[in-house]
Amino acid sequence: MASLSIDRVTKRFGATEVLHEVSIDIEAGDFLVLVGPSGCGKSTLLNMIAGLTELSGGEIRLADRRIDGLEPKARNIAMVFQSYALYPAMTVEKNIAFPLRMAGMDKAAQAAKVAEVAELLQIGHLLKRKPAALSGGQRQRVAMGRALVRDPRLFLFDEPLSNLDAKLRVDMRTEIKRLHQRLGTTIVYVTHDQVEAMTMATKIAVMEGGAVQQFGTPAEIYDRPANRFVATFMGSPAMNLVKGRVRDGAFVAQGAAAAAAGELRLPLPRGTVPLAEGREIELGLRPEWISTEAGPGSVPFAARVELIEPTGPDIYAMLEAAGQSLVARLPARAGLREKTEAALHLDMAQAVVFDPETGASLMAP
Amino acid sequence: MRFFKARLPQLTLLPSLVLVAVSVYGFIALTFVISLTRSRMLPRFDRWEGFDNYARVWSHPRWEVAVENFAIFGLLYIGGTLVIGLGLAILLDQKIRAEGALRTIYLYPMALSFIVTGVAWQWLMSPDLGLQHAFRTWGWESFSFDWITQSEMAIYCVVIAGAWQASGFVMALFLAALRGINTEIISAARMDGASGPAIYWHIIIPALRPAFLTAIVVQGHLSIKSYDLVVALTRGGPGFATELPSTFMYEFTFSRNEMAMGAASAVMMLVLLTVLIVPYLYSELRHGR
Amino acid sequence: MAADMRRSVQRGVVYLVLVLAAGFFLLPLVAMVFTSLKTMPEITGGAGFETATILSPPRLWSFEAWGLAWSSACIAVACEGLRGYFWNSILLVVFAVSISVALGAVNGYVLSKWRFRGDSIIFGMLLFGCFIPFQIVLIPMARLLGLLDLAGTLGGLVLVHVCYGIPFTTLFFRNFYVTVPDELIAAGRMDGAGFWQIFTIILVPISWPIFVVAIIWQFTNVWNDFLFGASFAGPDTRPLMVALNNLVNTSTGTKAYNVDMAGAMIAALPTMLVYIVGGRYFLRGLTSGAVKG
Amino acid sequence: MTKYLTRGVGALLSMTALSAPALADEVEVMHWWTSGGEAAAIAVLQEDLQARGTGWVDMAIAGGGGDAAMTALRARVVAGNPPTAAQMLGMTVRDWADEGFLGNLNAVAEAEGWNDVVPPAVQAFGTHDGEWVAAPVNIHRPHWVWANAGIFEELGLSMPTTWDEFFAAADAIEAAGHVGVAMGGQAWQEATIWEAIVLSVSPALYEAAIINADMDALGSEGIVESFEIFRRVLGYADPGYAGRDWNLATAMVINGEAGMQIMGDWAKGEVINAGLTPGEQVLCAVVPGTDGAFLFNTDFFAMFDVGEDAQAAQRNMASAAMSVSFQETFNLAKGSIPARTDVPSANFDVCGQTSMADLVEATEAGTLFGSLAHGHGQPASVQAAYLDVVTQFANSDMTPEAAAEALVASVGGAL
Repeated sequence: MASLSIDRVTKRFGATEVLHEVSIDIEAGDFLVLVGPSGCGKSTLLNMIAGLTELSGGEIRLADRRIDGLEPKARNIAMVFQSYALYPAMTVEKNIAFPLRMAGMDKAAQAAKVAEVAELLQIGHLLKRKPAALSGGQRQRVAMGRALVRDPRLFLFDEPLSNLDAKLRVDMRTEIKRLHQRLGTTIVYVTHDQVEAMTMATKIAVMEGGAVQQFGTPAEIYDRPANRFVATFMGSPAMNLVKGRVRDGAFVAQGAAAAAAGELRLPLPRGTVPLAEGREIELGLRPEWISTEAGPGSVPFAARVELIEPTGPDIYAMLEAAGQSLVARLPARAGLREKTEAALHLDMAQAVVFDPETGASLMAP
Repeated sequence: MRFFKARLPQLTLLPSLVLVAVSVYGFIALTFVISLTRSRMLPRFDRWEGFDNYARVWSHPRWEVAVENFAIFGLLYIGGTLVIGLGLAILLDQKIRAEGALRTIYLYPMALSFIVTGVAWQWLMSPDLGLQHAFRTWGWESFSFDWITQSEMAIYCVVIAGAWQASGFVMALFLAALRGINTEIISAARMDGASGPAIYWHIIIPALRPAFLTAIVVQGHLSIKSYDLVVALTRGGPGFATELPSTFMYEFTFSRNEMAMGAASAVMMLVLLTVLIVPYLYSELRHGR
Repeated sequence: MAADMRRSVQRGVVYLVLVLAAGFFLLPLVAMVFTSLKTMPEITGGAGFETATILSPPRLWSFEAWGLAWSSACIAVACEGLRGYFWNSILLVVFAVSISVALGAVNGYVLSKWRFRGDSIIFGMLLFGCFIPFQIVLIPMARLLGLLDLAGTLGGLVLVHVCYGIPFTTLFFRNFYVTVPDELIAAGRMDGAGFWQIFTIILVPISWPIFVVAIIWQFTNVWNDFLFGASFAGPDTRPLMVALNNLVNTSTGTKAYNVDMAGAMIAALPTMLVYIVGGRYFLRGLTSGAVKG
Repeated sequence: MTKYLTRGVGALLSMTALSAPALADEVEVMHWWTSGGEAAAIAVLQEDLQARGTGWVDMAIAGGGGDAAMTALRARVVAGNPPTAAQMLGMTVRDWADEGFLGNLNAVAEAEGWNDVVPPAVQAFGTHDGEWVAAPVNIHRPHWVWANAGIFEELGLSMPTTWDEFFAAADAIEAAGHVGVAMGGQAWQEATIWEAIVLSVSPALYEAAIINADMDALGSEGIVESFEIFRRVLGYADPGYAGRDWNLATAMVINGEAGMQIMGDWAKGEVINAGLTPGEQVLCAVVPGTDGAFLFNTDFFAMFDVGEDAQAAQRNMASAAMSVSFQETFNLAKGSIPARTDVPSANFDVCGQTSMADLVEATEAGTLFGSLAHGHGQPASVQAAYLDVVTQFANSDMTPEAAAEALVASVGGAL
């Protein structure tokens, strides 16, 4: 296994720049997830690591050796594709053995390796079938088998679960994570699903507009988002954003119909950079920080419950407080009812503040 | 070495490119040059006439007939094959028993050259050997089919034989396209209360647009190139009533020793082709993006 | 009940139209087969055959014409029928079809899977070659073959057919490969396969529908060609269509129409067979990308 | 790179695929005699040559009355790979000689005395600048009337010698329920009839209007008259004649469907093929008013300028083609008469014997002319200009006056 270093990598197609000086470093054994909305450049970056797309600038190093410029096959990297890209004319066995065959390994050794991988992924009974005769989950396994079989220094996954149904997706997620733990491989994994990112990654790079918005551990990304984009992209339901001003050292949000709705006044969270009086700011509040019970450091507020979406263990409550719409994630047993007023508490210890113009975090590092 | 390795894909195109560059573009250029000379039996590049040959072609009565015929033939041939082909495709798409056999029957003329079927067609069309004779012998005394002997009607015989040969191919195109239509759209239309014909008219036929385009271009270029058809059927006759640009070109180049005029008419055919083809090429190329 | 009636009437009309159309399409074939099985007096309506028509079945069945056309009809100085020319055509078709299809497949592969700057212009230029009228290339091509020292050889004739076949085969394969996911090629590259290995090991085995289309198309065109065969073949390499033409065409000689028709049928059998056997795959190939739609 | 590649592949193919260039003791002959009597006739020459130790490589290409062969010939010559010899009509021989592609046969011609036995009008096509370049093998006469003897006997008709008699006979035949004149509907067939009519108007008119393309003659009363007669002849054809092959028209005469046909002497082949004898069951006579005159078309073997090593075989072939015995056998099979005037006429049928006698007569009288319809009147481009008008006239209701005018315009434009 090897460390991966992406250093100021840039990609241009003609006049349009799709990646701008992207830099990411991970250690051997890391599980890096590149996450972001479609078109953010994450797949391009993956293809550049794979060697399928050429760099316009920058360097990529694998175990401290430069690999950009090398042919894909010279990089010793394996990849699992979104559509699995199994060779339709070959049996599962031949599919898995293909990289070994290309490397010129002798038949007996190939067979041994294939058997080993088939055992690991429990696909031994499928070896004689053609891909067309496999289910989605089985194809997924075969694709992983083909990647695993040659012990590469780095694994790339390109949205591998997006073609599976919901249940299978969760199962495979766990399985990939288990595999990672067991084999200790270095993985770069692309997805647009922030849940996948959070559950699997040891490192996450949130990308948008061809640049890395934030790079860090899942906890860092979730708890200390570097900007409004990361804050809202990660987490479901998305983080509430409330616009307001600094007044008398506190945050004050004015409702649309100010007189009728009154105002929402909250203390500024701890760790906020010093802010001038009257400055416009945006307060970020995750739905799960709203609670029906008071806690240490929580602030009470009144809101009207407009709509409730039950999800089983939790409910998502659409609230209106002082003319502001907020979403709260509450336990189902909280006992809220639609179209009623409720007294709620807000855990301000974790709240974050953004600059409404640039979206950058206004928290002290 | 590295250079060649990196350019390997492009390099593999090279043989084809060289062949086509010479055998298509080189020869077109040469034809254009010949059209500016006074070449008679063989190409000659010692006397230049500018565009005189084009003027001579346009003032020739045979060319006039050829252009007029081309308008009739082109329209009816393209229209006819589209209507017949689409009609057969729609009917065959009604879960027909023996579809395979019928399809093969409609398609087989594509396999035959007019060198093979020419004589049979001449006879079928001929009033005293063919259909007219047959039907009259069998007792339908008033049956009449003698277009091939009439200067004004003979071109329609060429259309009939042309449609016979190419309709099956158009049918195959449309059938392939019909089978490719998403059945959910049709179900949706049915839910919305559309009747059979209305579904075809409003939903299915518009969805065949790409197939129409392909069919029109293929048939269009065949209509410009069709030479065997006329030669096999009428040899341009009666008189030169069924002359087409392609027969004009061949006749002047090879039979009449007016190679420069033949080349001039060829260049004009190519211009016509280009007008038809380039929009198609454009759409083909966008398709791949 | 009424609805059922209407439905079965509708079905009846559909079948009637289809069968009538089939009749029209079969007319020339019927005329040819019947004529080839008749004797000359019956064909020309000689004494005793006044009521014979082109579409009436032979009264005196005679397979003699077929035998003559195959092995003993005189074509100029040789009275060996079409038999000898069959082999020439087969040889020509094997070389011309395999080379043009192979080149077209590679071109299609490169133009769809190894995109580069200007590739669509190159594709467009290749495509335009589909539309060139063959009559205008006759003289320049003759000169070119002379310069290449290929005049009158099978090689020369193959070259000509390859030149004008490439545009079609490239079109077929390119449009087919566009529908094959790019990831398959990426996977091959990741797994260590090179340019040719990806093509031969991964793509070719899944390309048979389009190979069928391209081969049928090229086979028919090359087999049926007369113009190039007459102009560029040598005395020993002349294809079947030239011989058939010589059999049926005469300026001031007499004609044996039954032999002509039998010869025409013999010459047409291979292509008809290809269509009958391959027709279904032809349709499938068309659906799978040969023609967009 | 590609060139070497194609060359390599080509060389490989030509090795595996058995294409041998003509050997020194072989002649490669391009012609369009592929079937029936023609093929039998050419086989005679092949056998004759084989007896002389010269092999025969056959390059027959039929179609369009030699058009297809001439197209292929052009491809061969342009490729720098001409055949040893090619069948050609007179004007085509002249064209190729003008282009400088033909070889010199004077050695053979002088040794065998061709100048003394070939009629000068035929010589004019076989020689170029006083040198023999092509060997003439036959003389066809295109202006014959063929008639069904049974019908003529039944109606008490005799072969017409004037147009009035011709039309009277045609009327009688039509009255008896037959087609008056069987016609084929191709430009050359129509021109075959029209040129015979011009000749019947007067040989001098034919010479002026067709051989010399004299504008005054082309617009003259005589040409108008020829179109008038032509129009009347066309009136006796059945309506379905357009596009019909000449041999089907001949078959109509043989079967008694039609009374007469105007066609060249190759029609005899059909007669013989039907098991009949020309001059007996199918009568022959020259077109009314053309006795004493003679239109001809001759098939030549033009000899290409080939290398030294192939010349011996080439000379062998020229000599064989011009031998008395070959010319007799060949022309008996073909229906024409020999190009040599010293071949005995005894074995020829009545029609052939008439032709042979008329040929000598017409040569002396200066009324032996090349046939326009068959490539001996004008070069291809001008010939086509005549045929355009004739066929247009035949297939429309153009007046004779308008036709004469159109002829002046069309021929004037092509000259």
